[in-house]
Amino acid sequence: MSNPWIAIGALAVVALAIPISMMVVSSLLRPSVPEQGKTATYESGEVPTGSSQKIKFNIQYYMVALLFVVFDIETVLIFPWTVIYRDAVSAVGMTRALLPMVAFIGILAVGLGWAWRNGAVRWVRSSRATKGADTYE
Amino acid sequence: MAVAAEYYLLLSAAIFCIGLFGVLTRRNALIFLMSVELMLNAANINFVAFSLQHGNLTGQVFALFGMAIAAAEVAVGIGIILVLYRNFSDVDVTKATTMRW
Amino acid sequence: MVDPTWLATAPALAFGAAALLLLLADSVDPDTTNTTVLGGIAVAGSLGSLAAAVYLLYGGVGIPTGEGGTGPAVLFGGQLVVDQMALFFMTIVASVTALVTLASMDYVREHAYQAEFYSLVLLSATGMSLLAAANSLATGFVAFELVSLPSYALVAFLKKNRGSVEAGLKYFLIGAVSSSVLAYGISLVYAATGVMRFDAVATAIQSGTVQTVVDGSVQAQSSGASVQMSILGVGIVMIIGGLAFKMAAVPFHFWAPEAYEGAPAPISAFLSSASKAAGFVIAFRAFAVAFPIGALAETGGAVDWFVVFQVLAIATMFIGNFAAATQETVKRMLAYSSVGHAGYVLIGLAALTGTGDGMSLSMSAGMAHLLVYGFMNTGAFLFIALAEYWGVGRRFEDYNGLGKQAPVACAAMTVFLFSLAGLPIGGGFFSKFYLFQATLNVSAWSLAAALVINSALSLFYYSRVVKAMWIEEPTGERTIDSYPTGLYTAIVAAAVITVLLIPGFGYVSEVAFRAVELL
Amino acid sequence: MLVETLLLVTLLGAGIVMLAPDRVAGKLAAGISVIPVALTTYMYYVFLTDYNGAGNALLSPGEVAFGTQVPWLNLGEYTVQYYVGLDGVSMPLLALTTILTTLAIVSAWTPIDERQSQFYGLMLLMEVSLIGVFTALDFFLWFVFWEGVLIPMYFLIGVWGGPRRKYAAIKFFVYTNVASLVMFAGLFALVFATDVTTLSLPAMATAFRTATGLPTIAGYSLATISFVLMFIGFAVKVPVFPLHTWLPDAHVEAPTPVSVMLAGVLLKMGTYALLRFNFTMLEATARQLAVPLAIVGVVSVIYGAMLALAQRDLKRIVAYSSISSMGYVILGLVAFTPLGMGGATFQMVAHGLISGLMFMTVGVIYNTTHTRMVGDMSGLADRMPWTAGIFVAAAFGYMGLPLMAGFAAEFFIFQGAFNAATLGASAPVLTSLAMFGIVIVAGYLLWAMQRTLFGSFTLETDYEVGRAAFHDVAPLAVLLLLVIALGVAPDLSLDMIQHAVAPLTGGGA
Amino acid sequence: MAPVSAPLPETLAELAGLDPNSVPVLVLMSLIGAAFIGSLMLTQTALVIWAKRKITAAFTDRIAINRVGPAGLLIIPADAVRLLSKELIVPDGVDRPAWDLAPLVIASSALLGFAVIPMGNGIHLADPEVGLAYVFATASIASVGLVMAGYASNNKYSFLGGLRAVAQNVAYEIPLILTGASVVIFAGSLQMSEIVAAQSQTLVGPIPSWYAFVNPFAFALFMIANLAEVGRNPFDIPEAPTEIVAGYQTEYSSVYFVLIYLGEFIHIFLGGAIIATIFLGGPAGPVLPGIVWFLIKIWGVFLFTQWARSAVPRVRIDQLIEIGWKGMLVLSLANLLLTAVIVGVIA
Repeated sequence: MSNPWIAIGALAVVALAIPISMMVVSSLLRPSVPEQGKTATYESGEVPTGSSQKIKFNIQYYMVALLFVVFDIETVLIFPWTVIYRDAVSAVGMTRALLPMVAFIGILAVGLGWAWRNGAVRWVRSSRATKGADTYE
Repeated sequence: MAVAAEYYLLLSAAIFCIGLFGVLTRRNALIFLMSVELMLNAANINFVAFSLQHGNLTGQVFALFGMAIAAAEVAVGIGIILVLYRNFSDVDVTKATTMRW
Repeated sequence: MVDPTWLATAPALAFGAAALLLLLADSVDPDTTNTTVLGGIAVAGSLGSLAAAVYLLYGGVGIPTGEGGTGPAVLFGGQLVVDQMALFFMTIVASVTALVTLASMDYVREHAYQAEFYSLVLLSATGMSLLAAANSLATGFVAFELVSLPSYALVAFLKKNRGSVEAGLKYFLIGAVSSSVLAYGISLVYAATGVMRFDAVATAIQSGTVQTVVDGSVQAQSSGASVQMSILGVGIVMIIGGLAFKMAAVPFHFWAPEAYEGAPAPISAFLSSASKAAGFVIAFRAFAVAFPIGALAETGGAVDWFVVFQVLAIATMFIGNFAAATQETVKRMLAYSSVGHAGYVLIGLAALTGTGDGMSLSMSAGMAHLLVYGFMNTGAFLFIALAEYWGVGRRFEDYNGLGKQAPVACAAMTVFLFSLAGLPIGGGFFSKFYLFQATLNVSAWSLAAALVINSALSLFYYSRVVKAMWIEEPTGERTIDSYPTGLYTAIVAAAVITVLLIPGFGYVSEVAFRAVELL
Repeated sequence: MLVETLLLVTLLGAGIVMLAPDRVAGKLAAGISVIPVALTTYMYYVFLTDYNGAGNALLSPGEVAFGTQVPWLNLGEYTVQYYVGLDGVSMPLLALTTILTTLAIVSAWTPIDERQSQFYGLMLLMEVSLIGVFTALDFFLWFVFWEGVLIPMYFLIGVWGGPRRKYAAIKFFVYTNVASLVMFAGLFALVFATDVTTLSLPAMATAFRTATGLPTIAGYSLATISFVLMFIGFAVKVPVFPLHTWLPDAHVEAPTPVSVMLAGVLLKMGTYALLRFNFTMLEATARQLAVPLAIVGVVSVIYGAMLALAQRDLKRIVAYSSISSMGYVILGLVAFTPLGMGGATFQMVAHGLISGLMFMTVGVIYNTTHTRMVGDMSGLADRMPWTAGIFVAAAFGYMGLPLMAGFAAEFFIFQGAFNAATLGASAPVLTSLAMFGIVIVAGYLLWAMQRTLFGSFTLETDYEVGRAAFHDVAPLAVLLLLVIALGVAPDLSLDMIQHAVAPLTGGGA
Repeated sequence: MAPVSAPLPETLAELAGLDPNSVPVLVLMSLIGAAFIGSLMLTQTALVIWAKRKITAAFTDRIAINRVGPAGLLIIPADAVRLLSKELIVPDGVDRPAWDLAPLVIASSALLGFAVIPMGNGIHLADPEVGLAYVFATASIASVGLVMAGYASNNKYSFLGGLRAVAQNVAYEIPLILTGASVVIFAGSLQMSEIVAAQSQTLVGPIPSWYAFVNPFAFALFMIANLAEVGRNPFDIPEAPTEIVAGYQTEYSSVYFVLIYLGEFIHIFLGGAIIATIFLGGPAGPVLPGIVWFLIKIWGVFLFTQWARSAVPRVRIDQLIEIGWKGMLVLSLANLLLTAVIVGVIA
């Protein structure tokens, strides 16, 4: 059969074309009334202070990101196995097809357990947040 | 509609050189890291391309490993860069000169 | 044949199991600092690995069944091969790891992240053991990274210590670059030959046609395409570059002094002994099996790489030793000297004759030197660890008169240093002579001269430490109140083995020789 | 098995002493070091009775006394053995070693007052290596011991030495190590050239002596080049002018017992190695180069004596004069006559005893007066008569008074060298020049003695000078007796020596 | 297995009587098919937005839009015109290229996924062998757009919103993919058509062997993870209106706002489509034509999300992370192994 990626590319073109055309249309329609103060970023009516692009944010976002990188890659390694698993079972028997993956996921689980116990996935809340949160819990 | 292997080779070489250039010129550790990833992925391009060329899966499997290793490398690298930032409050690789370089 | 076959990788498995066990222990009680348990697990794991390696080594794994052995254990369609050479290096790695973990028990006692420390060490050791058995560029690369990644973290382990972090960073940056260079080199070799298993690559080079591996057996590619020698050559050079990093050989040695100086001293010992050995084993195997110099020379086109290695060896020897002679701090001196030793071992690859006895001679000389070096250098660095534990300074003068306060440790250190210098009070003398002989065997006079000159030079800077320890008078007051058991045990053990390697060198050299012959 | 026992016992003793507490270390070491003495005496006796006719260990290895030979290890194509044994040359030197060590240890009780256990431990360790050097018949084994001597010596000088000890120790260490390297290079050039694969001394000897068609480099045969290299290597140990400069420093800085060992035994290692390697393995070359070698020997005789003249320090005097007496040994060796070579070997033993005696005496004097300068003292005789007496005796022994060992040795040497075929016409000249050296030393020693011992008592460094302790004088006495004994009955060792060197000198004593 | 039906471009080529193997023809036909699918999805989405307002109103017992046209249906074009003709306010200090690109990425990434979804009646643009992997990939591009928007618009609320969005997406991506993998174990292929075909038998009696019935546990997991992926209650913290105004889209107005809003709903729709395809047998169903069944299933999933949005309270970020990493991840790993064991036993 023909190469499916042609069609996919076509859809990509369309998927880009639609929003862009909308932008164009809107740029033709919309008025432009430049005015002082309109362009201030929204901070609940206060005068904006500082830039949001330089603020330091919670390190735990990094932790989660690192964890994700690791586990996402593991899924990359799992997928080929899932695809051939059925044939493998019929070819070499269940244990030989399954055990390696069990070991793999087992090691993964050890790592996850370690990260879990060492608080890599525990979201430490600031005291203020905790105070607020207690009322909900 | 197969592309000749030489073009893949050229592509990967180009990417590798870009990465190398970044490694040699950039002083920001994060950009350094990205450049290294670029180099690794250049290798992956070769693997996938030539596994298609040679018609065996070895290369693709290696590409998977390559990705996994690259990810692990990033994880370790980010960690090190974080402690670097804590100690030197900067991610400039040339700033850290407690010892002679 | 070991039954089941995968048991042949027991040395690696022991490491891995111990590492996972440590993680589990840490998961059970995350903020434990119970060094006895954690360190105990680590030491037990390493000793188990050592026992397994030695048992298999003398159980004749890898020796053909015709000669009373049980033949090499081949796993995963030839991706891993456990033979004499692999076991030889597994033995080195295991013994060094045992010493290091034992010594670390005192070094990290106050530390918060002990379990992580030990498991990282053990994981790295796992990688080394696997690397020793890797019979394919793919498994080689993966194991190589498994060695490197934990060691990056280990070097930067002292998070509060700027030196340690900086060392970690530099080690990581250079390591990352060189591993990507290695990966690219591998990709080029694959592009040229279509295979990654060493023997298959060799077949491709000899036959000059692209090969492929069909369930374990090498056969010519159906298309019958021919090997692009130019691509292959570039690939080989890049692989050399990537491996030179782990061997800490010029020109990829820059990280070594930094990393060794900044890292916690047991880790410096670990890296400079075991990690280096790991770097060499893959190089030995790859260049002995995958890129046979004879075939390369015939088919032409590709580099004949042992010239490259000769240049590397000489450059490494001289740069390492001369830099070491100019150092002011002991640790850094040792770091540079270990670069110099990498140069010595490179002779194993530089003094090759195509195949046969010449190859066995030079390579086994390198292997023997690595083993002896494993003990004496580890011991020396562990002594530095002891000094750091005592808060002794880093410069030579700070060691003045140490011999009065800690005679045993200093005696051991003296043994290490003189043995490193090649005086016949330690195995270092024989291994160096063995290398010397290997160079003369191919009448590579330049290598021989470099070896002799550098040995003579090294005696000078090694004896500076000895002089400081025994002869100089103590400057300022230094109080040594505690004598850490673990460190002492490790150091003394290393010293005893170093000395015993004089009478025992015969076994080492014979096993090594046999191992290379069987490749 | 006796040799192994000897080595093991001494090694064990060294370990024990190392661990022993400081105050008992001295006595303990002395006690332990008696065992080797007893063993060697027994071996000596057995040798005299059973093996006296045994030939040279290298040339007729069949008759080696107390031999053991087991394979040790294979370095590539080379097989290294554990191979020890004794012949007429090494037996007396072995005896000398053990005896001198014991006496030196005893004489160390007074001067050594810090880190005793380490000191005596190192002394015994050095004894192990020395025993090994004189018994080993395999090159690697020999080389291990040869280098093994340096390390204890380095520490002994460096730790317990005098004010400039660091300099002296380093100088000694560097000199001797570089020397070994040179020697190593020279020897292995030959080994690779003659592709001998078993590295035992006899095997090498046969290989080198029968080697033909050696490559020539720059017109010189490889044999000559290696000979020169090895000669240089050993000459540093001997020492021979101009490679002697480490010796005076080492002697002056080393504590007395150490300089006893240094002068008494370590210098003999050099001549022993010369005899074994250069003059046995490369006999032909040695014969060709006899005249220049003899000249070197004579020069160091005269030169040593001249330098001795210029000294004020008793120790330096002895040191330099020992340079000159080692010159005699060279002269005797190159003569290649039974008397010459035998005398030379005998001179090793004799000089070992006498110089040890001298150094000990000086040491005793120094311990009480805390000075060694000739000018600083006079008239010691009436304060310490025993010491003085022995000093006089020793000095006479040194200048070769009859009935003393020195006389016998030097007499044989001159007699052997005077009409040595190898030296040809120049033999008489050189010999008489060498004799002239004695006269200088003799005169100078007499003068020095007269200044220090006799006349009215004065002492610059005003210390209370009394009789030396018994355990200081006893070793002196023992040594003196030995010297006299050997002087009266030189055949005690000369006989076996003659038999041992006979194969070199064309048979027949 | 052969695909259930030839892909759309070839069918179109057949209809137009052109050679379906020449590349130019295929390109043309692909464009046509793509345009068709794109417009189909857009209309659906427009309806969905209308429906959303109605449903929410119903849940909160209000009467929603009912003035413009029958049942207020004409509000859709009205809104479109209204929003497109609004002034585009560019706040101070935005990171311009990123700020402009974000809406584009968000809107178009979601559309991309539909390329490989078989919608029955041959409405199936492409059928690559790695369909499932592809669709997961496209579905996760959106989070890039979200973080771009959050970072670029120089507003603390937006920034937090973007970070939360990423944290949430990455936390639930892995359970999502692993659960999908458990389906692959059954189907033994990543090709969408084969996954659909594998569900065509009947399980017991009238119940078809849809994976939702074969492995309801995986289905449940997938639904929950999907909720988080599309950012609907209880996982709508990225734009939690009561906490951080509107999250990453706070500073967007006019057409950009439209695009982001549209993108979200297309994403919801894509999620529904994935679920319908890999768990609900794709277009399979009695009587009605496949495309209708397919849309019905998607709407069903959509209704579920709307119900959740109105009925389930929002979780806090810490709860979100813990549910994701400690609950979902472990469960999905367990589910994977369990599925493997079962398949191994029956195979």
